[in-house]
Formats: sequence, C-alpha cells, structure tokens
Amino acid sequence: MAIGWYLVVSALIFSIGAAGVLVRRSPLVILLCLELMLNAANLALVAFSRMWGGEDGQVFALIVMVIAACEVTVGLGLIVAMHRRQLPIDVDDLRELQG
Amino acid sequence: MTALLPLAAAAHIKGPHIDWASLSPFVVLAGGALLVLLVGLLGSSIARERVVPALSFLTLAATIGCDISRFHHQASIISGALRIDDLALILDLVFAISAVAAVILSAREPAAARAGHGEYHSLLLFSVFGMAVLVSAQNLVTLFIGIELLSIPLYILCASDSRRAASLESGLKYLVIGSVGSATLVYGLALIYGATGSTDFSAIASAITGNSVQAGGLLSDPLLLTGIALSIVGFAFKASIAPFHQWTPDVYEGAPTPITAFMATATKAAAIGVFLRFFDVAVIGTQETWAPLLAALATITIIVGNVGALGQSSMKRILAYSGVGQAGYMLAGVVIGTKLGIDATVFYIATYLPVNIAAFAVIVARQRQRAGGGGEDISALAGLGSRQPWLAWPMTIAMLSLAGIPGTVGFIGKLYLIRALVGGDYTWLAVVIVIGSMISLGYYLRVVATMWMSVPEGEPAPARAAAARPAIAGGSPEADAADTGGWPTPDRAVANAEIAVVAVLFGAAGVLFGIIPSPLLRLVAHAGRSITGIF
Amino acid sequence: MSAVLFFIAAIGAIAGAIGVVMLRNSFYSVLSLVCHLVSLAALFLLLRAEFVAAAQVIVYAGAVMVLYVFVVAYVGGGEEIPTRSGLRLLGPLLALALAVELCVALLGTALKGISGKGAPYLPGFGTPEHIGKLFLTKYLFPFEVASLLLLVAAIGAIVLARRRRGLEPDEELEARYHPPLPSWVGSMAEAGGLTHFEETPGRQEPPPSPESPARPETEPIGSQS
Amino acid sequence: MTLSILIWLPLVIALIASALPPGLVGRATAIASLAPLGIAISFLARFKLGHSGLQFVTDRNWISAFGIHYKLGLDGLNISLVLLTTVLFTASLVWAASREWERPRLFYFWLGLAQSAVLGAFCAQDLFLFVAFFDLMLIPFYFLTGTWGTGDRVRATMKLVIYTLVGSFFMLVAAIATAVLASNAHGTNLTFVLSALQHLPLSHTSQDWIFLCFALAFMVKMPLVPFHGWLADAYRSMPIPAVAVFSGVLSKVAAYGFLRIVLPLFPYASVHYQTLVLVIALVSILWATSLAFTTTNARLVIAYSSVAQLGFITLGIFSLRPQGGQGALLQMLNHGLVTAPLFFIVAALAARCGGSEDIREMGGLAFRAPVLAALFLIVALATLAMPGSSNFVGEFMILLGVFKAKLAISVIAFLGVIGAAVYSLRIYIRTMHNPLGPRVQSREISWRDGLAIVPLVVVILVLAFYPQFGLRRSENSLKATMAPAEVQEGLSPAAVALVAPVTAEYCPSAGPSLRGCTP
Amino acid sequence: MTATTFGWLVLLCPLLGTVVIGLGYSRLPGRTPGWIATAAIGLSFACAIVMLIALLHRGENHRELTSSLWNYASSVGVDAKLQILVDPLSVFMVLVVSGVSTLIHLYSISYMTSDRGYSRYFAYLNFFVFSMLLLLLAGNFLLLIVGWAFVGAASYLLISFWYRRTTATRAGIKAFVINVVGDVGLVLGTFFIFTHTGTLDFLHTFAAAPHVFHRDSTDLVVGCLLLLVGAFAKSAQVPLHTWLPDAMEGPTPVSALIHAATMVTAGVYLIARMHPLFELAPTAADVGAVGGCLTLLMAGTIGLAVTDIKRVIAYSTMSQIGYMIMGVSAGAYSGALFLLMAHAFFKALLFMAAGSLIGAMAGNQSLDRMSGFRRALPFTFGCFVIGGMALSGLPPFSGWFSKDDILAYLNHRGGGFEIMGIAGYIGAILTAIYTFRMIFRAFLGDPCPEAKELAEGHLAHAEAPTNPQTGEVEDTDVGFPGPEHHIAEREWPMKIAMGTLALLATVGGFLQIPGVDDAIRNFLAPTFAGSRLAAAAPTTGADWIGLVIGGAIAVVGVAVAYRIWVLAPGTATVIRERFAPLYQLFVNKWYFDELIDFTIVRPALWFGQVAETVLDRTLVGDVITGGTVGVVGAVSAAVRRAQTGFLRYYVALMLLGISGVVIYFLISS
Repeated sequence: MAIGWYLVVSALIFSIGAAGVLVRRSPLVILLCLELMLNAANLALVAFSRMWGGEDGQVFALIVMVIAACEVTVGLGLIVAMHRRQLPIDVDDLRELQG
Repeated sequence: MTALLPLAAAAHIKGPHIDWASLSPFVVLAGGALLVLLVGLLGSSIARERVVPALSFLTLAATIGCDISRFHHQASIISGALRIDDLALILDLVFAISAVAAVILSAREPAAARAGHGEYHSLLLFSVFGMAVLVSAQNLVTLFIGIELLSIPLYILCASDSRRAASLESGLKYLVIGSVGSATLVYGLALIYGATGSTDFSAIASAITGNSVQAGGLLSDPLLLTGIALSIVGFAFKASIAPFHQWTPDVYEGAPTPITAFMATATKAAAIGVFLRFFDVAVIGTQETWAPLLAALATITIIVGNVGALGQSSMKRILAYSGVGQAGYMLAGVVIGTKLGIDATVFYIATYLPVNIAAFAVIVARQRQRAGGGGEDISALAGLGSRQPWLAWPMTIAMLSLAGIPGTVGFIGKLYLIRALVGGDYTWLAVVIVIGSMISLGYYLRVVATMWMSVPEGEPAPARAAAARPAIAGGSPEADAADTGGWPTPDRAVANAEIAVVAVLFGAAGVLFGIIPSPLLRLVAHAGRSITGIF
Repeated sequence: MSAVLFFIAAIGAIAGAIGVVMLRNSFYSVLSLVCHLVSLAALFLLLRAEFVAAAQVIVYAGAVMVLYVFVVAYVGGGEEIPTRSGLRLLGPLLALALAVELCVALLGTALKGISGKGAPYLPGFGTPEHIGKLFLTKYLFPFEVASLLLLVAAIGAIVLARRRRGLEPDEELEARYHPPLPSWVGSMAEAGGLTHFEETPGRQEPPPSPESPARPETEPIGSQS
Repeated sequence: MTLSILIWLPLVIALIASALPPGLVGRATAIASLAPLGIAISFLARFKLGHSGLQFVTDRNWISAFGIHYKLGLDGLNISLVLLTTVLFTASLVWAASREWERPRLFYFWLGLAQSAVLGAFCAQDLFLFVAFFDLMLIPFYFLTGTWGTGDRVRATMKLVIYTLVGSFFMLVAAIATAVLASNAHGTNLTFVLSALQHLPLSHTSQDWIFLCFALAFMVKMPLVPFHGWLADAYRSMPIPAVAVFSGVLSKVAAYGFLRIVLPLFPYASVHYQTLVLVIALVSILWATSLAFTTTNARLVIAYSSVAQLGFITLGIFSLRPQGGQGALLQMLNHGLVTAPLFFIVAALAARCGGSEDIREMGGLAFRAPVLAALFLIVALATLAMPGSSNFVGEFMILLGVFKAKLAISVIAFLGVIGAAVYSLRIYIRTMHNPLGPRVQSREISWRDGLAIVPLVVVILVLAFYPQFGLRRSENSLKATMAPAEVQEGLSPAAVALVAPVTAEYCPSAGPSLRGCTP
Repeated sequence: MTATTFGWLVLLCPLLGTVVIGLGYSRLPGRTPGWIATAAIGLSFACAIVMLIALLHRGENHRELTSSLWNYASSVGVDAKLQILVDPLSVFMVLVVSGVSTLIHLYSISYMTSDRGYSRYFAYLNFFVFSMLLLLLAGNFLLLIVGWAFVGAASYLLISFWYRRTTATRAGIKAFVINVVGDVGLVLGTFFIFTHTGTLDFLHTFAAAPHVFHRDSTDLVVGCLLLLVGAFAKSAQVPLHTWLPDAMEGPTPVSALIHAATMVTAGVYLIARMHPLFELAPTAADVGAVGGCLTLLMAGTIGLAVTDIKRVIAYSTMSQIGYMIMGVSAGAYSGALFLLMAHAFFKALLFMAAGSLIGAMAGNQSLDRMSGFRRALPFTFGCFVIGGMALSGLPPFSGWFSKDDILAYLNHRGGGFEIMGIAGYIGAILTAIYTFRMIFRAFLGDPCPEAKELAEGHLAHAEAPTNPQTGEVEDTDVGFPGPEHHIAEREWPMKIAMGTLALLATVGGFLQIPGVDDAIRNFLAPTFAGSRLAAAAPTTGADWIGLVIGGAIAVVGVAVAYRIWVLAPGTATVIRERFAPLYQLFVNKWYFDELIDFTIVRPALWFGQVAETVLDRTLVGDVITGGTVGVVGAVSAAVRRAQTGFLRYYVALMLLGISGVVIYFLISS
C-alpha cells in the first residue's frame, strides 16, 4: 500500500481523537482521546520513517510513546486526586476558574 | 545517564562524544533535582523544609554559574542534539533566575508541604531542565522531549496544592489542553519530518532551502507547511498565544502562586525561545509564509490579552492576561526574523522576567497575609502604598514597567522591539504593540491606583470581621491577621521578609536596568549572533 | 495481501478510535482503545516497524491500559450523560474540517514518496538492533531525558494520587462542615415541604473559612509523618 | 556646574528631604528648591547671546547599542523654559509648603521627580531622551492627582494618563522610526541625537506619518481640540500645586517639542500639514474660548483658557515664520507665568467661599481683599493678553507670523483674542465683583499664599516692561530651527544658508511598510 | 534736558502716582491719595508745558523728536522699542489731556471724599492718565496699542468702579470688550501696514508708506479701515458706540475725564497721527468721515430722547466726536483738534456740573425728576450754562470757533463733503436743542424736593444708597458709592476745577480766530507739513462765513428748545406722540444694543453652550472617549465571556485556531 494511505488513516485517527476531546465529558475518556491523537502521530511517524527508509521516525515514535505514557500517568493521578477530593469527574463541572 | 555509557561501549557501539563542560548546566540540574528528591525523602523536617530549598537554591546557583562560564563557547553537543550557545545560555539564565525566585517564594508555600518539599522542588528543577533542553534542542526529538519535560512537571505542580479544588482543576485543564497542544505539535513535527526526511534542524533547513534532493520544491509544499502550521500551534499554546491562550488565566489562577510566577516568566521565555530556535533556524526558509501568520497571531494576542485583562478582579488573572499580551509583543520580535529581532525578543524576555517576578512576589505576600483568602484579589492591594511601601513599590514598578513607562526596564524593552520592528519593515506591528500598550494602561494603572489611591474596604470595621470568623479559626497568627483586614501584625511582616526581599530586588532590577540598560543590552547582543544564517 | 491486511488493520484502528469516542461507558472506551492499539500495531508491522509494533502491544496495550482499567474501576466511570451543548455538533464538524485539511496536506504534497510504497527495504530496518543503536548514538540525549521524564511521571503520580495521613485534613473538615444529609433529603416529605431543611447547610459551597486554620497545621503534622 | 546637576537636583532634594520628619519636608523642599532656581539663573547669566548653537552641552553615551546619548544642552529655545520651570516649581512648592499634606514625603518626592523630568525634557538633545522624559513626567502627576486630588480623582487621573500616554506611545514609535529610517536611508549608524538626525532628512512619506504621530502626542499633551477629553476632569481633580505646574510647564513641553523636534526634523511634513495644524489650533482657540465663557467652574475657565493659549502658541509655531515662532516661545513663558498664579488664586477664592469652585457661588470677594483683587486683576489682564503685558507681545508676534502665512486664519484667530477678554473679565467680575455670594467670606490673601503668588506677579510686571527678555536669547536658535521648514516652503533665501549642510536631495522611500499584511 | 526727557517725565509722574497710591492704599490718610494724584498729574502738566517750551525753541522743521529707553520687542524683523515721539501733535494732546486731567483730579478730591474706594479711585485715575499719555506719546505702533488698551482697561476699571453694582460691572465688561474689538482692529491694521513697511516705528512707516503703497492700494485701505475700527471703538462711533452710554455707570468725574475729555478723543488723535496713511488711502478716510457724520446725527437724535442727564451728555459727546472724526478724516486736522481741545473743556465742565447736580439729587440722574435747581445751585447753573453754550456753538464760546471751523473746511473742500457739512449743521441744531433741553428741564421751572431742600441749606441724602439705574438698594455695609454726595457749592476744589474749565470753555476759542491768530494751526503745522489736505484750508473769509452760519444755527436751536421746554412745556409730549415710532427709535438708541445682542452676544453664548454640551460632552466625551472605551470594553467583555471555564470550549477554540492556521498555510502553499 502507498504510504499515503497510512497517512490518511493517521489523519482520520487524529481527527477522531480531536473530536473525542470535544464531545466527551469524562476526563478519563478525554485522556484516551489524547492517546488517539498521539497514536495518529506515531502512525504518521512510522509511515514517514518507512517512506524515507530511515529509522529516525521510529525512534521518534518510541519517544512519543514514552511521553504518552507519562501524560497518562499524570492524568490518571490527577483524576484519582480529584476523586479523592470528591470532585466531579466531569470536565464540564470544573468551572471554578473562569472569566 | 552516565551509568549507561559503559554498556554502550560494551556493545561496540561508539557513543557520541560528550562535551562535559558544555553539558555541565544540564548535569548540575539533573543531579540537583535527583539529590533534592532524595533529600526530600529524609525523615527530618529540617531536611525537608530547610535543606531541600537550600539545595534547590544551590543547584540553581550552580547552574547559573555553569551557564555564565559557558558564555561565548558555542558548542553542538551529543551528536547535535543540543546546541549550547549564547542564546540558549541567556535563556537558561532566565529560567534559573525565575526558578530561584520560585524557590524563595515557595518557602512557606502550603503546596510545597502538600506535595512534599523534595518532590515539589525536584519537579521544579526538572521543569527548568526541560526548558533548557527545549531552547537548546537541535532536532525534533529533543525538542519534543524538552517541551514535555517542561510541561509535565508543571502539570503536577499546578495541581500540587491538592487541598484546593481550583488547583486540581487548573492541573487538569493544563494537562488536557497541554496534551492536545503536544499532540498537535508532534503531529506537526511528524509532517515536517515527513516532508524533509530528517529530524535535525540544520538538515531540515537545508532541505527547505533546496540544497537537498528536492531542490526548491519544498518551500510551498503543503505537507511541510501544514507541519509548520501544527508546530506553530503547539508552540503558541505554550507561549499563550491567542487563540490558544485560554488555559492561561484559569491555570495561572488555580496554580500555587510561586508556580504561576515561574510559569509566567520561565515557560513563556522557553516557548518564545523555541520559537526563535525553530523558526529562525529550522524553517527560516519559509519565513515569507509564516511571518505574516505569526504577525497576525501576535496582533490578535496583543489585543485579546490586553483587552481581556481589563475587567478582571484577581491579580493572578490580570497578570495572566497581561502575560498573554506580553507574549504577543515577544512574538512580534520573532516575526522579524533578523538578528535584531532575536536580540529584541530575548531582551524583552529578560526585561519581562524581573518585573513579573516582583509582581507575583507581592501577590504571594498578600496571600500569606490574608490567610482568609482573597489575597490575590486586586482589592487586597488597596492601601498597600501607605501600609507596606516595600511591597507597593515593587508592584508599582512592575506595573509601570509592563506598561512600558520610561525609567523602567519595560520601556527599554519596548524600545528595542519597536526598533527591530521598524528596522525589519514591520512598522505596523510596532503600532499594534503600541495600541496594545495603551489598552494595557487601563489595568496596570488600575492596580497602581488601587495600591496608592484607595483605602482598604474592611478598614473601619474590624469588629465585623471578627464576628464572622468561624470558631475553629482561633489561635493562629494567620487568623489574627485576617481579623485586622489582612494587614500584617509585626511578626507576620517579618515572616514575609524573604518575599519582600525578592519583590524589592526584582523591582529594583526593573528600575536599574531601565536607567542603565547597556549591560543587559550587551549581553543579549550575543544571542542573535549565535544563530547563523540570518541577518 | 498487504493491501487486505492494511484495510483490515486500518478499519480496526479507525473503528477502535470511533469506539473510544462514541461509547458511553468509559470501560468500553478503554477496551475499544485496546482494539485500536492492536490494529495500529498491525499497521506498524506492515510498515516494517517491528520494534515499535512490539512496544506498542507490550507497553501500551499491555501496561498502560491496565493502569486505565484500574483507574476506571477505582473512580467508577459509569454511563456518561451526553453533552447538551453545541459542541455535540460542532466537535465532529471541527474534526471533519481538520481531517479534510490534513488529507489535503498529506495528499497534496509534491513528494513522490507519498504515493510510493516507501524506500527500498534494507535488511534490519526497524529491528531492535537498529533502533537501539540510534538510541545510543544519535538519540542518546533524548533517550536519557526520556528516563528523567518517566521519573517525573512517577513522582507526579505519587504526588497527586497518594494519600498522606494527616496531610489531608480536608476530608475530616469536609465531614465537619458537611454533616451527612438528613434522611429525608430527597424524599417525598421534602418535596411536600414538610420539613424545615433551611438549618442544614447546603452541599453546594463549602465555606471558605475552613481553609484558613488548615494551613498552620501542616507544620506540626509534617513532623509526625 | 553642568546641566545634569540642574536636572537631577530636584529629585535629589526630594529624596534627601524624605529623611526629615514629615512636618519639615515641605518647608525644606520649598527652601531647597531655590537651589535649582539659582542654578537656572546662573545658566541664564552665563548664556552667550548671538549663539544659535547649543551651550553647556553634556554629551554621554547612554545606550550605545542604539546610538542613544544622554545629551543635554541649552540654547535660545529652552533657556527661558528651563527658567520658567524652576520658577513655577519653586512657587508651587512654596504654596504647598504652607499646607498640610497626607504622606508628605511621597507628595514632595513626586513633585521633585516631576520637576526633574520636566527639566530633562526641556534640556534633552537626544530624541529618545526627550521621549523618555516626556513620558516620565506624566507619572508623578498620575500619583499626585490620584492620591492627593479631589473629587473623582482616580477616574480623572486614569483618563489623564491614558489619554496622554496614547499620544506618547505613538510618539515613541515615531521617534524610533525616525532614527531607524534615517540611518537606513543614509547608511549611517543608528543615532538618536537631534543634531545628527537633522542632517539625515527622511523621505516625504516617512515624514508624513511620523509627523502625525508626534503631532498627536503633542496635541494631546497641550491639549488641543479634539484631544482634550482628559482636560476637564484632570484639572478639576489635581491638587493645586500640581495643576499649577502641569498647566504652566507640562503643556509647554509639547509646544516646545514641535519647535525642537518636529520643525527641524520633518520640515516637509510641517509644511505639508501646516494648514491642518493651523486649523486644529484655530478650532481649539475658538472652542476653548467658548467653553471658557460658559463653564461655571473657576478652574475650568483657566483650563480652557490654557487650551486657547496653547492654540495660539501652536498657531505661532506653525505659521512657520520666525515672528510666529518667537511669539510662541515668548507666549510659552508668559502663559506659564500667568496660569500658575491663576490656579493659586482660584484656590484662595475657593477657600473664601466654602470650598466651592463654582463661580456662581462667588462674588464680591474684592471687598476686604484688595491685594488679592489687585493680584488677580493683574494676572487676569495678562491672561487676556492685554497690550502692555508681555503676553500681548507674544500674541502680537504669533498673529503677525500667522498673518504672514495664512491671513484668513489670523483674522479668525482674533476672535479668540476678543473671547479671551470676555472670559477673563467674566471670571474676574463674577468672583471679585458683583454682589456678595451666599457663602462668601471676604478675607485678605494670607502671606503664605502671597509668598507664592506675589513673586510671580512681580515677574509678570517686569516682563511687561521688558518682554525683550524672552526674545533676545532665542532669536538665533529659533531662526535655525525654523529654517528647514522655511526652505521647504521656498520662502527665505537667507534660511537656505542656515540649513546648507542638510542635503535636500531625494532619499528612498521608507514608509511604514505593509509587508506581512498579505499572504 | 531736552523735550523728550520731559516727555518721559510726563509719563513717569502719573505712573509713580499710581504706584505710590496703590502700594500705600491702606496707610494714606484722608484725602491724601487725592492730593498725591492731583499733584502727580499737575507735575505732569508742568512737564508738558516745559516740553512745549523746549519744542518751541527748536526750528519748525526740527520739531519731531524721538527717544527710546530700551528694546521692547525687537526680534526677527519686529522693531518695537520703548520709544516716544514728541512732536507738536503729541505735545498739543498731552497738554490738553494733562491739563484737563489735573482739574478733574482736583474736582474728584472733593467729589469722591466719602467713597470707600478713595485710594483705589485715584490709583485708577492716575493710571488712566498715564495710559492716555502713553498713547499720545507712543513712538511706534506697538506702544500705541499698549496705551490704547491701557486706557481701555483703565476705563473698564473706572466704569465698574462701584463693582457691587451688576449694572456697573456689566457696563464695564461691555466697554472693555468693545474696546478690545477696537484693539484687534488696530493690531490687524498694524499687521497690514507692517507687512509692507517692515517697521513699527511711526516716522519710518510714514516715510516708507509712499514708496511701498500705491494710492488706495487694497492692503493699505484695509489696514486703514481696521485702524478706523480701533478709532471708532475708542471714540464710540457707530456701530461700536454702545458702550459709551452704559459707561456712565462710573463716577461722574470719570465720565468727565475719560468719556468726555480724553479717552474718547483717542480715535481722533489716531486718525490725525496716521494722516499720512489715510491720505494715501482716501477711500478709508472717506469711510471714516461718513462714519463720523452718521454718528453725529444719530447721537444727536438719541440725545433728544433720553432722560438720564449723564447719558444725554454722553450722546452729546458721541455726536461731538463725530464732528471731530468727520473733520479729521476729511482733512480738517487743525479744526478737529481744536474742537477736541474745546470739547475737552466744555464737556468736562458739563459733566462736572452734572455731577454736582447729581450730588444734589442724592445720586438720582433722571431729568424727569430734576427741575428748578437754578437758585439752589447757582454756581453749578452758571457753569452748566457756559458749558451748554459752548457745546451748542453759540458765539463766542470755544465750541463755536472750533466746530464751525470743521464745517467750513468741509464745505470748502467740496466733492461731496458739502453734504457732510450740511449734516453737520443739522447736527448743530440738534445739539443746541438737546443741550438746552437739559438746562431748561434741570434748572428752570419749579424746584423739585431736592432743590427745595438744598435751598433750605442742607443736602439731600438718600436713606439707603440705591443703584440709579435699577433702583436696587445697595449693601450699606460695603456700600459703593458712599452715602454722601458732594456739590460744587460746598467744596472749593470742585469750584476751582469748574471755574477754571468754565473760563477755558469761554475763552478757549480765541486761540484760533480765523485770520487773527490761528495759533493751533500754526503750532500743528510741522506735523501736518506734508499733508495735501491740510494745505487746502479754506480762506479766512470762507471761515468767517461758516462761523456766522454756524452761530446762527445754534441760536435757532436754542430758540427751539426754549419754545418747547420753557414757553410751552407741553410741546415735548405732543411731539413725542406725533412722532411715536421715531421717538421709540431714538429712546431705544436705534436698537443698537438689541442688534448687537441678537447678532453677536447670543450666537456666541449659544455656540459656547453648544460647544460644551453637544461638542464637548457628546462628541469628545461620549463619542471619541466613550466610543473608544466602549469598543474596548465590548471586546473585553467578549474575551471574558469566551473564557467560560468549560475546558471543552477551550479545546474547541484551539481546534478552530488549528484549522485556521492550517488553512492559511494550505492557501499559501
């Protein structure tokens, strides 16, 4: 398959992830959607890596994976902390800060 | 990381040459952060509450020392992952100084105790490390990991005052929006990699300018340009450029104030620094395309930031919006894409640092004094001029400097920016800056007016405050302070001495460099020189 | 063959992604993501990125997702009520616009590689050896920094999620300020106005004052731990 | 004795005085303010006549990266204004010293800073230095008005500062653009020194927009209609010592800026926009005059009269004739000298009718206060530019210049002269004469007030006999400053000789580029 | 000591007097200020005489002397020095002014005795004399304007001397503003001339004028017309005359001095001084003559109708100055100046007499209430009759010689000027009628209560001082004027002053009897040496014919007045009813006040109000300031409203931004 196809898939996943961030209210799912976006980037990186025949893209993808893991960890930690504080696990209810 | 090196040798892979001298700031920072983390685990409260800040302070001081010692030694280290040049070093100084201020301001910060002093300070140091990586980065991977190492500790630090819901809320907001930004950035970087086939800035630059296979074809390639577009968004988010700024006020307000101070100065500097690196090195070839967009973004940012600050009542929000506006000014310096533009931007960052720190220090002081809350409210500043001039003066200087009044360093910063803009044929952007400054007077002067020209509201009725006090609030000096309308009893004033010292020192720097700017100017003049290939 | 595999994997990845977004229950979303990740790993394999694919499956679909599941279980992410706001409509529209733009960018490029099947395959491409070499030479610094990043994430998780005894008086305070609601709250009796519930403090807003005494307590308590 | 000492001495005095006990600060500052006055007089005495160039020059690199110099100097244009500044500040301090102020140290500190900044603005011979001082001098007034003012002071002071800084910020851009474009066009190093810039003429398009920026700043500061929106509130709210120097000196800095900067540096634009500026000045005169004879607030009458006077001064400058310029310079001096005592007198009047500044509540004050009435009369007559006063000579020369340049404008401007008579006498009669007002208690002027007012009146009287004082030093400098514009207008062959070094050749356009506006 | 030294001394004396009295206002006891002031003016007069002698010692061609003290304003082409010009014209004027002023000061010493502002009065009065002398001696345009405005200011101060009276202050401001209009005319006229001659110095200007101006060149005509504006404003000529009647609010000696004898004649002096210019611009001169002619007729008619005794005299002054302006514009320089001198004598006398009368009436000035003072005030009556006869031009009083000199010149000159001559004769009839109307109504007939009281030996004093115009009772605590009034019969200084003036009014005419001495013409000859018009004087015979006609007309006028007010006292009412519209026109002063109010004052006030409300508040305040603030505020509100706190909105906006940025780049690719 042409590299372009992979890229189209990656673009679609990226967009779906973005849409997910917009429509979902649970921070947990939003984190999942962020994973989607990062994965889309990974797919693009790997596809480009294949295209150019160099492994830089793959290395980049691995690093992105690490970062995704870190973000998830911190994000989940936050959610747990919020749950501890008996705060609603719903981004629409987090409106103390506004204006 | 040194432990890994023998392993590499064992596998007969020749590791890259490492210039330890140039790497020293990084080593010091990382080592210091780890040490602080470990010391923080000790049982003794003295170790945690006294030694940890002291160690952090020492680490930062050592970093500053290393930075200074590396001036004029340009080096590209670790297989071209980092470039230690004057631009990077000056920005490193900014980060370190900002972090020093944050460490001092955190001395009695409840968030630090809550998160654990060791964790809190090591996160701060890791963030500084990330910033240093970011502005030195010479390839996309380093850049991305730098930006993440900068951000993730900050997400945590924002949420570290977990007692307050607002702190958690700000942490989550920052995290989500930051991650969207990161994802966008990394997608953009992927596209740039796809278009150029390389992750190195220099290779990217030469691919764009056509020294490579695709001679001349890349300049208007949609793939590359979209990559640049997405990266712009990623950076813009970090620098709080409108319309990617919306997290800023909320996060600044929710985060512990010392962290806000750090974010407001260091993060912004780092983001603008990476703008300089990325746009003036890697993709300088497409300047014709991105410059107008950045100019437009700068315009929007200046307007939105300054206008947004007008009706606010929380000082932290005012400074957040003001920071948005100031980011617009700095971005204007990036747009020019000349050596002068870089100098001006770096200088502006350097001028922005002391006064902003001074302002935040005053807010911290007021928050401490008003234990009952509302210390960050603008009304908490009422009457400060007559009650605590040593706090009122730094705040006044900060506001005037941010507004660009002569005699302060902000004025010289504006001068430099406008000079660069006019010289770079962007006079209209200079006019936009000026219009933004005019709008900004509306709130900067309001703050000053509150301090010097109004009487605190609770002034005549201390009895009412006492009656409203909940029964459990007795017995602590804070509560007593709250009784007297938040004005300090003598010992409270002394307790805030270190904050006042920070405020006064940074405020004084704001005036000193406003009157004698030449040393600072000479310093930043090296920044532009370190980026070759532009004029 | 590869085309068939590609379509299967691609459809799987996209379907998984859509599932993450569309499924109401967070638990199902997580599972859907796992499906997506596995499909993605297949795509990686098709792109001859063996090591990445392996890491994807092991690290991501394995470790990270387990974490997710634990947290979902802890927090109890039940059914999510769909948003009432205009974003329900605007979100997909924006995403669609983004997708179109990205596709235009990806397909509109003059790069010949895009329409090709990639560079000629060299033996060892994408193997752990090659990747490892890169990590120890060219990407040594990011590699080292990544370790710091993981450390930071670990600290973060601890800082945020740990419960320090005594350090969080909030819950006790919470309890003091928000005594359990009387049994009749929410009952028909309340609806009928038979009780005087004005005396009970509402749950809506914790008064700001409990924060003030909380602060000095940190110091003595800190020394006990 | 260098100019630096003169400039910074007031600030130093204020700082030293703040170490004294609060009760003494005022008197100490007032007495010490005689020192700058004395220094200014010594400069006047040592001033060499017949020189058109700068004297007593201090020139030091300030910000070498931008070619910004700390360059000070006196010539005919500013010597009398420097003297005026010291005189008025001393008078204001003397006036202030006899009163109690809250937080006196801060009060006198701001006044000291204000004086230093104003003196700096007058002495600055570097464009950027001028801009810096020009903006800086506003800040003390922001605090003075906001902290010690009356009425809705915070609103008023915000309005004042924002209005004036709007102009100043545009001027900042314009000033930087001047230097940058000049150095770009001529391939020289960046410099902000005025004398150097004068030899680096800008292209016509650049001059056009830069001129407008400068003009905006100066017109807001003066103010001229329609940029006077801040005036009424600010003048009503300012404490008397502040308003006296504000209207007496600060507005002159703007007019001085036209002479010092705009005419020599942007001769083409000055000629190009001459009619526009003249019309604005004319409208200001008429507008302010009509406001002055309808408003009932005594301070506002003076405020609007200032607007009208500054309209005249602008007319004189933009007649682009030496007579007009000389008249304008003389009038700056005169107006400063009359407006400050007027404000002191208004304060005295208000003190005699229960604090009200409304002239409807005044009347008949002259009865037991003949000295006050006489002082007021002299000042009022000087304000309306009664022939025989130095003000008249100024106005005469201004109108003569305008007459030569634009006859019609001069003729219409005379309406302002008549109007001045109406409003000056109106306020005099409504306060001093007419039946006794309801709450009026006629009292003679106190010797403390007299200490501030009488010397100024004496100076007014002396100048009435010898207006040449304000003219003789400035003639050569003024001719030199007007010469480029005159050459531009093709007027005077003599002026060509004065600007001989300036190459009037075409230089490449460097207007505000629109680069980056279109994708 | 040359003539110019004494010229400076002439100026110095009154100035010193002002300063001394002004500074010592609270320390000088009793009448001392009055005596100091009188002495100052007397000294000045003495110096003027010495100056005259010194000048006469010089040859006829060397009688134009200048002297300057220092540069007043000389820079960039303006060459104004503090300079006086001593020549026969100025010396003549100085003599008249200082002489009459001395007498009026003397009169004032008594008249103002009980006034609270005694010192102030004399300070003002001395200042006025100083200003007037400065005007006369000024050697260049700038100083002339200075003197010109100073007299205006002094006039203002003295008109509103009783400053608690709103009528007085209003009259003062009116006088001042109209005088400023005149000043403006003078300044503008100076500009027109200066731009061509390049000098402000009189002698240089006159020398240069024939070279730089063509005859009747536009700029010169405009310049001279503007000078005429100045002259008309100062001399109360139509249409700038409305201030003069109102100026009668001032104390009576002030009216005598300023509004009769000296200041108002400044316009005449100005035209005489500028005669080289006016002769080059005959159009302007003709306009001046016509203006004077109109004024003399109009003022005469109003004088017939008004009943305030001071105003009648004021209108008569306007009318007489009309003669002078007409004469001096037409070229009858010596005649006009002769009339000026004579007028100073008799009009000052009339005012003084009127002052005495008003004193007897306890401040009341209405002719309607006066009658039969002949016996109660014999001295005043005598003086008033002498002054009246001189004014009416009855032979052999000074008015006869002088006025008819002008008319004879006009008739002789021809070319349309005869019409003015005839108008002058009509005016002469009117003059005689209204003058004797006053005399007959005030002094003849049955004595009024005040006259009776005076006849019984004591002076009537009002219980509470009232404003004679409005009848308002004035604040006695601060009462201006004082409660007392003084009459000539009881005060010797007043008597001396009036007596001297009566004598001068009687014999002053003999200074210039045509064909006999011609003293004034000969003395002034050097000044008008170059004048074409002065040379064209009528022959002695023609002069005498004119004198005879004039005398006859005056007699007729007196007879008419006698017929109307003495023989058949009801006639006046009959005439008034028969010519009611005309009477209304006259008594309302030809509606000039209303006209000016309607065309100038109201629009100006209206504009002021519009400027304040519509333009300033609405346009500048609301639209410009408010608009900007509003726009910024609206944007600010929008930005803050966008900051909803909803995380997902932020992300949405971010995505929108991303889309926008990407689209931009896609478009530019």
